[in-house]
Amino acid sequence: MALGNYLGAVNFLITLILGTCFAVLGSRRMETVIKLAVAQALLLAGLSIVLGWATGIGEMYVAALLTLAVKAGVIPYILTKVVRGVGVSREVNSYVSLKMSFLIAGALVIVSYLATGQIVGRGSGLVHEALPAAVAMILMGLFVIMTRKLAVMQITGFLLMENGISLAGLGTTNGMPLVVELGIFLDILIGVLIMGVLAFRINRTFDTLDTENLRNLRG
Amino acid sequence: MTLVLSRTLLAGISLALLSLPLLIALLSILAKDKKTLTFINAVGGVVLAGTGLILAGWVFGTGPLAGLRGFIYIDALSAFIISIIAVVGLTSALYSIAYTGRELAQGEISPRRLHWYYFWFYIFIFTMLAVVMAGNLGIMWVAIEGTTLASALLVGFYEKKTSLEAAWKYIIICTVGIIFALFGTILLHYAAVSVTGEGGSLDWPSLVAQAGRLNPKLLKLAFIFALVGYGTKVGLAPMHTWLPDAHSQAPSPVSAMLSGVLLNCALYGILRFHLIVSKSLGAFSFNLLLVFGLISIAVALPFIMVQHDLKRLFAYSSIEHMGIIAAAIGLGSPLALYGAFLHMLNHALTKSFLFFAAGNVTQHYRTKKIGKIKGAISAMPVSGTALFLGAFAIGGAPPFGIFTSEFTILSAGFAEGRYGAAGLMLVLITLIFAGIVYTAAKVALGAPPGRIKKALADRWSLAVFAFTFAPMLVMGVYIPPFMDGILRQVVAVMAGGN
Amino acid sequence: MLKAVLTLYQVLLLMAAAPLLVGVIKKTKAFFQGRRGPGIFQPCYDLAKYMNKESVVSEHASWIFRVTPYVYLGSMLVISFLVPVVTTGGSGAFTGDVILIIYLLALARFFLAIAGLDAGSSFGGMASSREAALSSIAEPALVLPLFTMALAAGTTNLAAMVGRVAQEGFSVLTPAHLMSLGALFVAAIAETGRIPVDNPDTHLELTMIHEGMLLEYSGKPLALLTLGAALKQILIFTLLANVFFPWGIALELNLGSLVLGTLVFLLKVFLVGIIMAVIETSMAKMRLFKVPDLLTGSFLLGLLGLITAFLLRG
Amino acid sequence: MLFYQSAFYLVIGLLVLGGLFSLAARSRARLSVALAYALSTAGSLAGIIFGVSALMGRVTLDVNLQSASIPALDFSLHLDALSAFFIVVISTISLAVSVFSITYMKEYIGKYDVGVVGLLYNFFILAMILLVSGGTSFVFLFCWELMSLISYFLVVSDHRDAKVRQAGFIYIVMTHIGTLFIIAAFLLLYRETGSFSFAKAAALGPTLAPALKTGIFLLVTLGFGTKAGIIPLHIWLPKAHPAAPSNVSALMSGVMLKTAIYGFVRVVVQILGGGPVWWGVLVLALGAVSALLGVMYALMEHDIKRLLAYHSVENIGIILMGIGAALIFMGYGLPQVGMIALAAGLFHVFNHAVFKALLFLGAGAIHYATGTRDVEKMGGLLRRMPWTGFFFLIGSVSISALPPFNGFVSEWLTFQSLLMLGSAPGSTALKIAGPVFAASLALTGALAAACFVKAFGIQFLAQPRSAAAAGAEEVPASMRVGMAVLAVISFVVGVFPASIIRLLSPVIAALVGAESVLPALGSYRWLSVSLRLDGFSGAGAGAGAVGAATTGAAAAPSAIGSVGALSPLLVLGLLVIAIALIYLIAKRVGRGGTVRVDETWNCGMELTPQMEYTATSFSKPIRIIFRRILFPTREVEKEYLLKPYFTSRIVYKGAIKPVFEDRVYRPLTGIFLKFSAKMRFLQSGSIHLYVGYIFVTLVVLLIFTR
Repeated sequence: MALGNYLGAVNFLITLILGTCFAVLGSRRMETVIKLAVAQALLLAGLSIVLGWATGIGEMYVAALLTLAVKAGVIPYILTKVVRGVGVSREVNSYVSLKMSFLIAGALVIVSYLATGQIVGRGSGLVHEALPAAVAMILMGLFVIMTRKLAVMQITGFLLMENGISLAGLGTTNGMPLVVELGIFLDILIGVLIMGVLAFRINRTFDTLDTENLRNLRG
Repeated sequence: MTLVLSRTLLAGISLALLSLPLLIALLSILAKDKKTLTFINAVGGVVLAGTGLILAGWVFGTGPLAGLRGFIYIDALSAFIISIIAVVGLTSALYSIAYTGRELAQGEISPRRLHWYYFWFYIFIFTMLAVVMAGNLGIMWVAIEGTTLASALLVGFYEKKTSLEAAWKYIIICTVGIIFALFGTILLHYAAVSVTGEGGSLDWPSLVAQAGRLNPKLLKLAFIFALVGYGTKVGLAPMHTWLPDAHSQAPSPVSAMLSGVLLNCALYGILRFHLIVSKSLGAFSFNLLLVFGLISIAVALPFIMVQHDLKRLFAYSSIEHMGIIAAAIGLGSPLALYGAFLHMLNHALTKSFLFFAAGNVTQHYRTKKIGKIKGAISAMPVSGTALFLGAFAIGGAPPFGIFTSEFTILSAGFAEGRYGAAGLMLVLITLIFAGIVYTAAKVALGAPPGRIKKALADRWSLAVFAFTFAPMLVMGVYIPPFMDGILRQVVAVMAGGN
Repeated sequence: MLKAVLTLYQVLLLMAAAPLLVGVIKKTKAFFQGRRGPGIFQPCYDLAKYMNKESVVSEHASWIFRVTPYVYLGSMLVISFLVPVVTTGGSGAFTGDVILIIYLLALARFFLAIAGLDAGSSFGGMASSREAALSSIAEPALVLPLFTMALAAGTTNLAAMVGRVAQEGFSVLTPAHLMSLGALFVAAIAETGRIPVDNPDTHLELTMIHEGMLLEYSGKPLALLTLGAALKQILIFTLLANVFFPWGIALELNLGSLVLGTLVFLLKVFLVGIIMAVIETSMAKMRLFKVPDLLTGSFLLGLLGLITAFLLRG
Repeated sequence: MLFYQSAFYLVIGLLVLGGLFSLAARSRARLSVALAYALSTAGSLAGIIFGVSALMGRVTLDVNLQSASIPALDFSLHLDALSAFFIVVISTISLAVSVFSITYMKEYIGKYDVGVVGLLYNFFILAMILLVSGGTSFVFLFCWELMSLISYFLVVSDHRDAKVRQAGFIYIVMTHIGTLFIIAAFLLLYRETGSFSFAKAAALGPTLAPALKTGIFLLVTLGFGTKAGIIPLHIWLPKAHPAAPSNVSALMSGVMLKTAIYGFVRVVVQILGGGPVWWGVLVLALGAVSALLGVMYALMEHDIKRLLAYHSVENIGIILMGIGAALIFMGYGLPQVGMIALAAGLFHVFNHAVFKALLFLGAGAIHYATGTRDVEKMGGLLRRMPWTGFFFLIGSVSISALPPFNGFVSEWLTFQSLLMLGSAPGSTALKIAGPVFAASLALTGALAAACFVKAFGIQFLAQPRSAAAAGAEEVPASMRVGMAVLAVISFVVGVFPASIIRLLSPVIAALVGAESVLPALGSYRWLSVSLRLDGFSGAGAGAGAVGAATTGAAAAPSAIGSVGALSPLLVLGLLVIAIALIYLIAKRVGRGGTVRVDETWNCGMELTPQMEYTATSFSKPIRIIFRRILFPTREVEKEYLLKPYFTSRIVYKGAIKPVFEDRVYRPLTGIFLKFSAKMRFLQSGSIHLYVGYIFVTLVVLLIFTR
């Protein structure tokens, strides 16, 4: 339909979203990371609105609203509370240096494009960029979880992955059915809540949020 | 007319089944004292199990049920797992009374936290029921993720270092895994949308109807993501890493639920994908299931051979048994499928039995360290004996059910001419038996340490032991006709019917 | 009826010849050692002497000690009943099985060995122990040549085996036959307790085997055991002689051949005895743990006999 | 038919009741013991009646019990002649053992939970009876595993002893690994025949592809060999058998091992219908090695029950020699000669069951009286326990294969079978092997006799070596009756071997599928009951082939023309007459005959028990002679008052190296456990690594499935 007219804007938004991912990889301060997460959520919501406008599917606006409320509202709030409550503001350490992180992230993006580029090639009128970008985001999220030691950073990684999924959903099928979408948001909300609770308790018990210490259960 | 009526009634029952656990969870929070709580839990558990079994029985009798605009879909496969949830849920709930009672007495937990225990316990049951009753793969995903969330706090219930660590690993690893499953779901959705041309169809009946026409390449990808995603939750190696931690750190009734029920629910997720994918891809998903099943059994082996923690041992044994079930489904012949589901049932019963017994023993000895538990049979004639017998049962010795189902699976493997896979399975199972028996003998036999007093089992444990042990034993020698019929129906679902 | 009489005759002949054989051997040895030596009837006098003596029984011994002489001598008598001596047509011939005979010998040995332990003396124990060990390893060397002969005859029945060789004439004197004979001969030395395996004439505690087991016996029981041992010796010589050189044995039951059979039998047995005596004089007793080497050698000889028997037959 | 059915159900019913009543009455231990063993006695009696009458009436009994739509869980029973024969074996032994147990188990009241032991005991017998009755391989496996499991529980009855626990563990693991091979074999058969039924398998078995048949053969040889305890798969046996209470050891050694023989015969002889000649050679060689090494190890043991356990290894070897010879003849296409060898093997199954159970009961009685199993601490028991001693002597004589007891008869048949190899067609090497194997059997027999001279002599004769032995008293009546039953059977079968041969005749005919030659083998001719092998024309007669046995031709008891004949009754008669004559004559002749009881002569010193020859010193010559096989080790510790002449104390420790454990099992388990421990790095505790696993799995899958 009229999607073609908005493709420029869509691609631009997707690029920005990917950019926020790189920014997350690059930042060491938790506050910045949370701000970047909010930014990413805003961009995602924007993308929903643009796509909704372009395709005329009303549910997209609901999705945008939910994104705003949950990912740009409640979750950053929870994260901030955790970070303040626990009293960490800087990432302890990463297994991988900053330069290396960027290098790997770049490689992940390339791999994603190579791997999934042709799948959405069949011209179903959807966004070509979305799937590779989504996969790249998922992988970067995974990368964050794998390399960052701070428990809160792992929650952020999880958020990155989740945003990637949302992007994939938006890009391929204009989002999941609404009920499913609602459920997913509920899950993420509760998930982050519980992770937050656990993070609190971990900090209380271990006196740190460094997951390096969580290595007592072996064998 | 009667059919319509019964359909309506059935939909009502299924709604009741979904809302009951929520209600009990709520009541648990509201309950004033321990006595009321016990009462709510016991009565609620029985009613819940009864409702579940009635619903399942109805579905077995009249065929699959789709309702609530496609949000609920229950066929024989779902009904089968509903029955397992009902039975093990009930035994775990009843066992919890005894178990938490002692925890309370030993001062391990505060009375207030007991309410939360039951709250999350029933929410956990609710999410698992939702998994198998969902008629929409998206909803199913939501429900499976829900099971993680509901049980994460149960795993970390003790707020000790180790349990928090386990809970954290559990929630992170499972969530990460399950996000892949969501991606797989989206890909499947995409494939379906590409065919129907319109958005919004993850409903089971329509997916099955179109299964043959979906883009195979997408399906392949979707299945891989679903397998890795849900496979994490099933405990298929090498995504199983959370499992020994979580199972060993959770309170024993919860361990029983995790091992006996939750893993099956997650496997159910894979099976739904498998059913669709196998229609257009043929052997692809079968082979993957077989390979992952065998890897899981193999990975469990060394950890079972050299293990220091009693509950971790049983957790690894769960990995092994989920591997066996997955491999059996991967074998794919009706006989293998029959064996797989028989095994699912047997494993649920036996493993929960074991965790109950192990729960009593570890509680009494106040340690899970295998080296520190000795002479359990002498110290605890009932629980110790149960642990000992249960270990043999889980190892696959007759006259217990696991022997029969494993033998059936193996015979199916040989009948298909897959000597390599079946032979490997046979060898691994045998070696694992040695590992389990070694530990069981170490723990159960000998003279108990001096500090351990002799203890008799409480009546809740006794009841639960008897209730679980009887079918374990019966299924080893005799499959009642109704059970045979049920299993055949489930096999029919898996073999491509619906 | 005739068969029964014949069998009885054979048994009596063996019993009469047994002490004489011992006497002959001793006499021969004395001759070669340059002594006069006792007369060949000395063993008979000894037996008579024992019969007239009081017997002393250990306070620790049980009924085993008392029963053993009867079982020992009884077993030997049963074997005498089964073995073809002057004729192959005795009553016991039909069940005169090589394996049975070997195991009857074992029965006798079993009882003698436990009787050796009964009194609790360490001499008896030591002798039992050595007897058990040496006779065990002598067993394969003993049976293999016999089995070789049995295979050639197609039966383990002694009378039939003897009959076959007797009928075939001297053509059976093949290398296989002789090697088997050699093997059985060595085994017979061990079985009868002669030098170089055992020394029948000594009560020196370090060397005795058979005598050690008899050490606690006196009086009548000793007479029975001594007679039994003599009988055993002649039985084994009979086996050796009749299985490998049966010529002259009575195949038909008429007086002439029976008389001839008797004479030839005595000749053969005493000849074997004399050969034994010659060997005894010319050798020293071996160290106990050298004996197994000797017996292994004898077994290997028997094996060689077996192999050549098959190779020659094709 | 109704009779047979009801008899069979009676057996099952009585044993089930025995077990359940025993458990129900566990709080009243004496009642529990009485119920358990009285009912098992009754059940065993019914078992004997059923088995013998089924064999005599040539009845096969089918019970159809298929319960589910899966092919497993088919509990159908099919009792043919082979089953009936083994039921006779099992019931005979369990009858005697149960009678024995009625008082024997009272010793354990308070020590063990006798109610549970009674339950396990009855179900153990039940499992064995059902095992040999099974018509499908599933029933077989089910009962097989159950039997192993129950016997494991019985073995660890005394689980407070760490050694017992270890023995039990090795037992259950070895037997389970053995079962693995059996399962594989049965599943291969299942694939070919589409059914677990033995009958269907037997119909198809001989036509299977040779490679497959060989595979199945090797699998069952390994599997059943483990249970039977052939060397080198025997290591569990000398550990597990002594650990159990003696009545259970008697059952395990006497009967349970035989179920492995049953399975082997069922699969290899009946279902596969034999195979190439080398199968038989393999079995024969395994048997010979087990027999020889088994008896040598037995000689080195001073724990009476371990000693007996090693003798089980030996006797299983002898049984396998018979069966191996049978397989060779079947491979040559001479089933009727094979029958004789098979009869030898199965006959020895019965005989070994009888005398080994007898000996284990004897060991139990000694333990009951003295509280020890250490041979070195006994002595002089014959005066204190005359009956037990007498029965033990009979057992010793039987197991040493001495006439006129049962062990001799079956070994005689085995000898004959092996010698017949020498005239069979085929390679010269094999012909030579026949008599050589026979010679090795002779060596085995001689060593066994040596071993029992030691076992009987050191335990029962001379002076007691410990206070416990000095204070021993004869055991109660029921225990004596239990032993007496077996002793009598041992004697009667030894004198009337045809009785068992008659029972075996239909078994073997059904197995080999040819007309039975056995009635001619065991006949009631000419006063005596004799064993005859007729019409076997040896190589010397020129034909070079083993002719089919002609049943009618040998009317006269003539020696010529038969392979061999044995009349144990005649031998016994002669022996009795000879001994009577000697007694009478010796009494009359000579002036001597007065008996004076006095000290044993000991060079003028007082004789103390310490001076007696010990079991260790008794077996020393053999230990030295076979040092290249046994690897003896010795350790001498001396304490000196004044070096080097005056020692105050010498401790001598002699042992033999457990070669198979040291060289095979320990390294293997060591490597396995080390590997397992190494693998534990996978679960290192790092959540980052764990997430990495998921990532890698995903990537690998994506790459591999493109």
